[in-house]
Amino acid sequence: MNSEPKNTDAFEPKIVAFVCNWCTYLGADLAGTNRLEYPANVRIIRLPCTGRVDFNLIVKAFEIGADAVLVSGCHPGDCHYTAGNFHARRRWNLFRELLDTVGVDTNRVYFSWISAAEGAKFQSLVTEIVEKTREMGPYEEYQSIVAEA
Amino acid sequence: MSQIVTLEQLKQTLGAKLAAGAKVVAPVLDGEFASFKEIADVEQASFVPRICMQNSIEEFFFPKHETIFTFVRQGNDVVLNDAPDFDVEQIVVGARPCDAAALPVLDPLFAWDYDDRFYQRRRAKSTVVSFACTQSDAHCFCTAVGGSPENTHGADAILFDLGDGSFEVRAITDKGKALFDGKTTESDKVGKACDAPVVNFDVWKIADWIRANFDSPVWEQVSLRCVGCGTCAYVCPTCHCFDIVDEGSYKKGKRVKNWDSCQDAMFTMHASGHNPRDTQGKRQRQRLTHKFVIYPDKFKFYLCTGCGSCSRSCAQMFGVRPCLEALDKEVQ
Amino acid sequence: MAKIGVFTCWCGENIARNVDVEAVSEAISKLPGVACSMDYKYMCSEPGQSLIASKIKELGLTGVVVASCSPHMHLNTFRKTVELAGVNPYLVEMANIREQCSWVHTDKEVATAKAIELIGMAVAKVRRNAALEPIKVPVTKRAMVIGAGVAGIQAALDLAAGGVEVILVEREPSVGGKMAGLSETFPTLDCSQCILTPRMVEVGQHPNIELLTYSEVEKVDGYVGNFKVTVRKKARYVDIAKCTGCGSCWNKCPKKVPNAFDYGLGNRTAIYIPFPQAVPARPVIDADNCLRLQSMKKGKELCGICLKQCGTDAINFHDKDELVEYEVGAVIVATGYKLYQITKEQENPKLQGYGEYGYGKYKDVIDSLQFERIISASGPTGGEPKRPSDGMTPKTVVFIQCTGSRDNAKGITYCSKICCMYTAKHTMLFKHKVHDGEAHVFYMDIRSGGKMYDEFVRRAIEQDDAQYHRGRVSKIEEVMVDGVKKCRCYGADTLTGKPCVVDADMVVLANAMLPSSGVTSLAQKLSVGYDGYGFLSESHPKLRPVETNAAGVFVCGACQGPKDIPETVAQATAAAGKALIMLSQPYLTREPEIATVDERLCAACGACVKACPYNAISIEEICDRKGNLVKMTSRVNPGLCMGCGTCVAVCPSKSVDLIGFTDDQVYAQLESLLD
Amino acid sequence: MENIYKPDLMEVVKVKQETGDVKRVRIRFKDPEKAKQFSFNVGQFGIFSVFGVGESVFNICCSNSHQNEYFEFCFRKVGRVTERMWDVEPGDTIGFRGPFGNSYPIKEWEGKNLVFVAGGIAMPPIRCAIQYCLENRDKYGKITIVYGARTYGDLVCRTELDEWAKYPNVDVLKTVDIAPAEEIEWDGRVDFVPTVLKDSNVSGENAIALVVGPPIMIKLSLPILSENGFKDEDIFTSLENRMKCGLGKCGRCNCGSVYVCKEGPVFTQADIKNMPDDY
Amino acid sequence: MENELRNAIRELLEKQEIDVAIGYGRVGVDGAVGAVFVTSPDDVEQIVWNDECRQNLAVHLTRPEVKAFGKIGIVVKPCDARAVVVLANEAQVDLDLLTIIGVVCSGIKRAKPDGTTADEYYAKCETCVQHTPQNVTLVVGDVAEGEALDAKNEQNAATAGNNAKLAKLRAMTVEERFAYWREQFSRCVRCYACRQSCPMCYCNRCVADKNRPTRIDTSASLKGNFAWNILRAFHLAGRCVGCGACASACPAGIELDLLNLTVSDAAKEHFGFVAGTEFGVDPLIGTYADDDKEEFIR
Repeated sequence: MNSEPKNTDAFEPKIVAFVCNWCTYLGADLAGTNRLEYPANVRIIRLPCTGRVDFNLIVKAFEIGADAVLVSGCHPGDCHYTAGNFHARRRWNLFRELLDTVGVDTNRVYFSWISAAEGAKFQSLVTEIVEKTREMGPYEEYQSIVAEA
Repeated sequence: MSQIVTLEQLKQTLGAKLAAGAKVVAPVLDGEFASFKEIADVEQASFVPRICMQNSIEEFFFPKHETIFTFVRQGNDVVLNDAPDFDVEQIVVGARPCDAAALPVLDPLFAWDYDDRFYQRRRAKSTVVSFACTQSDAHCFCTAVGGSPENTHGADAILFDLGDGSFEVRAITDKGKALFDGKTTESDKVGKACDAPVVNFDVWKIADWIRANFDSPVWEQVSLRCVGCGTCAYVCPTCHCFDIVDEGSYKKGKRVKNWDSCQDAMFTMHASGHNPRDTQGKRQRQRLTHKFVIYPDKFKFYLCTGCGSCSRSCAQMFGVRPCLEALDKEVQ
Repeated sequence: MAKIGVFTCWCGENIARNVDVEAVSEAISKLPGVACSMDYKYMCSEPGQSLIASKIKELGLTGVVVASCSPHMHLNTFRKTVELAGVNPYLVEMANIREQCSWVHTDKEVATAKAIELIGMAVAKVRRNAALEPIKVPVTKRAMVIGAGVAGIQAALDLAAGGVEVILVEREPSVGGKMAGLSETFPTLDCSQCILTPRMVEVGQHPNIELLTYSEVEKVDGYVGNFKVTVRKKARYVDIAKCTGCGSCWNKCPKKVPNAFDYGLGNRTAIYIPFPQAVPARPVIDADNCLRLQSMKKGKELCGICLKQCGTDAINFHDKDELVEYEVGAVIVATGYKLYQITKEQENPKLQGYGEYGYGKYKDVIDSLQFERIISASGPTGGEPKRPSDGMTPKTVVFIQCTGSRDNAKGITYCSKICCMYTAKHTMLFKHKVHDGEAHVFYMDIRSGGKMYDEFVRRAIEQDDAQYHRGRVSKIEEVMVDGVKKCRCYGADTLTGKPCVVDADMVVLANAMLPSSGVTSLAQKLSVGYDGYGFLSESHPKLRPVETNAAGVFVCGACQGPKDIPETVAQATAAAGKALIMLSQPYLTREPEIATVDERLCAACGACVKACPYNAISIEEICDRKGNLVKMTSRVNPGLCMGCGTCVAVCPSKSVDLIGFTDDQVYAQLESLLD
Repeated sequence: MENIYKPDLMEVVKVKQETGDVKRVRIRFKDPEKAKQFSFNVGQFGIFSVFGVGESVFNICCSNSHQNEYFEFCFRKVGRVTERMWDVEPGDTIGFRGPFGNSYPIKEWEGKNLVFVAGGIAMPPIRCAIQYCLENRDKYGKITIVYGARTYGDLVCRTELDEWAKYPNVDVLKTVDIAPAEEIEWDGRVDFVPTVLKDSNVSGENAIALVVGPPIMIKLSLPILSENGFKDEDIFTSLENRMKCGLGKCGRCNCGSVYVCKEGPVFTQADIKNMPDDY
Repeated sequence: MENELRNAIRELLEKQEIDVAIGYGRVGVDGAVGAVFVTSPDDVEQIVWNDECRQNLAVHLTRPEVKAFGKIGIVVKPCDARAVVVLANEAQVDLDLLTIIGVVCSGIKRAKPDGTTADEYYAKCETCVQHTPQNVTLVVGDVAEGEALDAKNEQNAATAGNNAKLAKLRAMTVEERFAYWREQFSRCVRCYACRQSCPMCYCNRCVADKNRPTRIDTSASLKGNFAWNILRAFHLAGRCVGCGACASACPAGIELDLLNLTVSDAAKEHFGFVAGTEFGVDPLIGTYADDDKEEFIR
């Protein structure tokens, strides 16, 4: 393990985003079409729907070294599959409580509704997440349990 | 004439070892739970003979999980790196006699045709100091499997609590002698262990019954209340079944050896879905057979030291002793 | 391990400007399992696609990654490319290095590094991809149309003309819907019934159409191409096969009740046809009001006049509801609308009603559909404009637009779209009949987009002298003026900035349009989405306007949103066309990226069954060869599953996975991000 | 001290898809020194691994005549490891530990008639013995091979069967449970293996039988062999208990007091009768 | 009360309304109380009822060995009764084959590490406000006494037992909480005793035993232990009835009941959902409401 304090200037957060295919993924595409620049720290995993995103994926994201996780889908009522995002929302309520209880900082887990038209929202949210995560620094706590043999 | 070490001297001895870079394992008290842990400071330890421990000393010889090697994939090539050898001195102090007795039981297994260097390195590097028992409880049955409260089997030295802040030291091996060399004073006090626990079943006869009754419905009946939690196997000083799995990603990772339990339904599940041991009765039968038939057949030892940890920690109030007692009724 | 080809696109300068494509290609070539890593100016171009195809053939690639634009742009293109080259189309993954990389990151070093990771993720995923075949579902060449207003009639006739059998379900005793009750239609002022009646007759007679009036959808099972719809045929108490529609029964029936077709303005008998042109022109007994049927409940047999009158023995007081199952391949929903009832008590808690207008309290405050009946030649007044309270011909009529519509505070947020037009029509029809009458219109905006629409409104104002006041009416009070009852409307004219009080003989409210009642429960049966007001949701507002997210279910008319007759008819034809396209296929192909249950391990707890938005999962038995039950399991119906994956997330034992987006694939993507 | 759990690195030389879900892989040691020292006996097994995925136990399915150059194993795609093993291509690196276990006493069989009975995916454990005996054809008497699978597509070593039949005094009796489609040329039987075995009338006189396959096939074949005069000591099989270490340590493969990984996998019917039914 | 229970079971067995009664008996070392399976009316004297009846016997209901008995009578405490309701709602037990014998419970004394009984109730019992079993076939014991205990506990439920521990946990900083659980989970040996003793863990194959992909590292390393324990807590969301069987089975003494309580608490707070209170209730996860909380969603 790296025991020296890391140079926070050089710290580039690793952000994993689980997004739905129909809204947020297209929102991110729109940000591109409109050339809305944002930090390059997000790695998007395209899934059909936020309804697909279970807790184990979030845990796995932290295990592979994510400093923050974003889950984003269609606004309520706009789900391509009618209700996937409502199911997701219910679970997120519980994820958050559980993560908070075990001491996973909920400031490292973001949920959002970003529609296919909200390229600008995608841009600003990603920018904000990266900045905030940069401020918080690398998620050394979780990495320490991953590293421990 | 006996050799005496005071608690302070014991601590100093261990402290010096710690300072010299040795690993020291000793009983640590956390609330009402006592367990063997590696300590960083002698003051963390509790040098009181206890029979109820949350774990056994086994995990300091055969850890609950251990890396065998790591790998890195480079194009079509794979590079393997051996896990580093265990190469520090290890002092395990405060073992119950039934903990220490497990080591000579396990030795032949880990040396059977193939030497398991992970176990053997730790074994070679370790000195085991046990405490003679000062009490026994209803779970204890060391006497049934050839043990006793002052059994020295597997120990390099045994300490008898004299009740006055000092222990009588009986060194068993050279390692034990070396550890206490010059640390003891002579005295006429002689330590005494508690009385041997009473058992009224005969393991020999039960083993014969097991040999002859593989298909008996009794197995299902006696283990009906067992939910297969496997706690018994994890607290057992002799249980040693393990699994080998790969962890990590496609690019790099490691192969590890993990404790496993025959009480887990997955233990013998074939990839095809066929499972020769598909009920709890069959799994308990395997556990008992392994301990009292298979192992003695192969290695001349019972795979059980009668420590009673299994039944003490069983939430369903089962374990080896209750099971043996139930089988004893069948023998009668 | 596997032979994966990676093809990185420059997209001209689009990608190459900010991503060092050659460096990316070089870095990717070192990944385990990558058999070739190429780059090209335009991968989607003909030479680009040929490059992929030639590498597939040359190296026997087992998977392909195209790093270029969004998969929404070109995934299908590249699937076809590899398929033509002999690789299963589902063994392609795309890495989006344009929209989500080169276009949003200008630091070339950073963007290049990100592109490498994105492609690495795609390589990791494609290694876990499976070859998939599209799912083929057989199709029942029969359609059901629910609702027989103008939309349903149009759709049914179009389908029937296309050679498809149609089951047309209508819950009222007659087809015709709202349009059958209208007077004249804008902007041509031609008679509504004159247009519709021939179509109604055609529906009743068409050999391909089975007409089920006085019937409702009870249950929907099955899935696209293979629906099983159970219809409740309500007890009519009249055998329509025997009945000749002679009318002697309803002419002699002693029990009179308000006629719903006239919105309570006229009466009908307990055995009745809703209106003279009804199709089928066969009566129905209103069990709640029939003296005989009511007395039978108490064990007596009163009245029975109709029974005696009937010469064909068609009356059957022992008739019962009947449930009939129909197998259909497609369903068109055309359930239409109702008017927002603005009284204070509202079902929807968000709505507060407009008690201040006295609707329901003052008899001469009526809604627009009631006015249609009053002004209709076949209406309760025979087309003479008479006000409900005392039958007086109103001289001054106030029309209030946007009653309930466009009111964020306490009403409905949307514009009901047709009120501006029909109010203009109303003023004209009124003035044409009462030449010295005054028509006052209170409006917020006039929305008259459409062919000849604005001209129509201008005609009302300029030629027929309708007086338009831009402003709202805050309150209506019934007052006596010179011994005559008046509805005093306290309005404002925001253009002059003055209050505007009109003593009206009658007030007509242009109430907002709402989807007809019961539509949400129907939508639930069909698994169709709907908005907060109950309007059914189309699949895509622009590109899939008549499809819904429930495959095989189409929508048309006002059940999808407020619209006028021309739009309704156009949409109905569109829905019929879409259904015809679907039904003309020998079988349907569906995306194979759907959920799948590991039936060996499923514990059949039912969580997925509850969660599935498409009712695509059911609990089934697994039996051995001898038919003994081995275990229960969930099973996904591939004809219904749309592949959202909600079941995967709710499955407690992870016994469900989503093909194409399996946990294995997602984990591989994530693990590729490990340094 | 050697790390007994650490595999040797092997290079995949050849991969042949045998059926829809069975592949045969030929591998060789990456380290030429190890290749030189390597030897095994027919009937032994190895533990093969895909790094990052895990280990799996398969029989070495070829004779040992090329043991210093290469050897082969067969697997069916059923689990985590085999699914990833399915993707291996020539040139890839996999892991191997072994050889482990006992072997067929094939030298003792010299001069005797041999009957090989196999079903489905159990062909590979027998293939090594068949290959060996055919390579040393003159040392053995009549050889009868009874092999069946559920369908034509499930027959492992399909083309080899015909090659084997060309050897002198070799009968290959192949069968499938379900009749193949008409366009497939099928010159074998449509029947279950025990029926074909019964019809073959093989004699237990100076003969050895080697029976491997699904439990039901074995169960029905044994009485036929007994009736035909095979003694329990002359009927061999290869057990497939779940194993992890292959070294007699991990405690998984016990069948009564027998550690299948060290004392097996080859047992005679006489051995099996003395073992509890725990496999 | 013990006699009342024995008589009830004897009658059920005699009338052949049940083929087996799963109850408590002195089966362990030194008469420790564990499950007994009584199939004959002559053996009902084996059945006991006292404050050492710790196990949640509902765990046995989904075991094939036990299902094979046929018609089952099961003795349940009020918290265990809720577990049976959840099992029924998840279609894991056939209520037609089940006679649920509820006993009024006045609290259960916890076991010490050596298996003997401590002179102290379980923390869950200190906050328990349901001493009378609900949704059972028959109730044995004094309901009035149970209700009196409910009323007594209601007054201090918020500040006693596990709730007090939970409050303490919540008062910590997020880093402290992480450190807290890190220490707890470091003890986990991955024996899965928590799973095996949990009535809700009836999956045919546990996620931890599935390996395509390996969602939870099998090693008893911190990484695997974290994943295992929190994924299991989430697995029980809306399903855990708080019986505490996991915590009592854990050989490492991990406060699993506390962990599960946080999720049940959230379910109650956000969705008004309490597991196992009613037959025929849809699962918490797998359903939703239009107005589920979302102020944390951006």
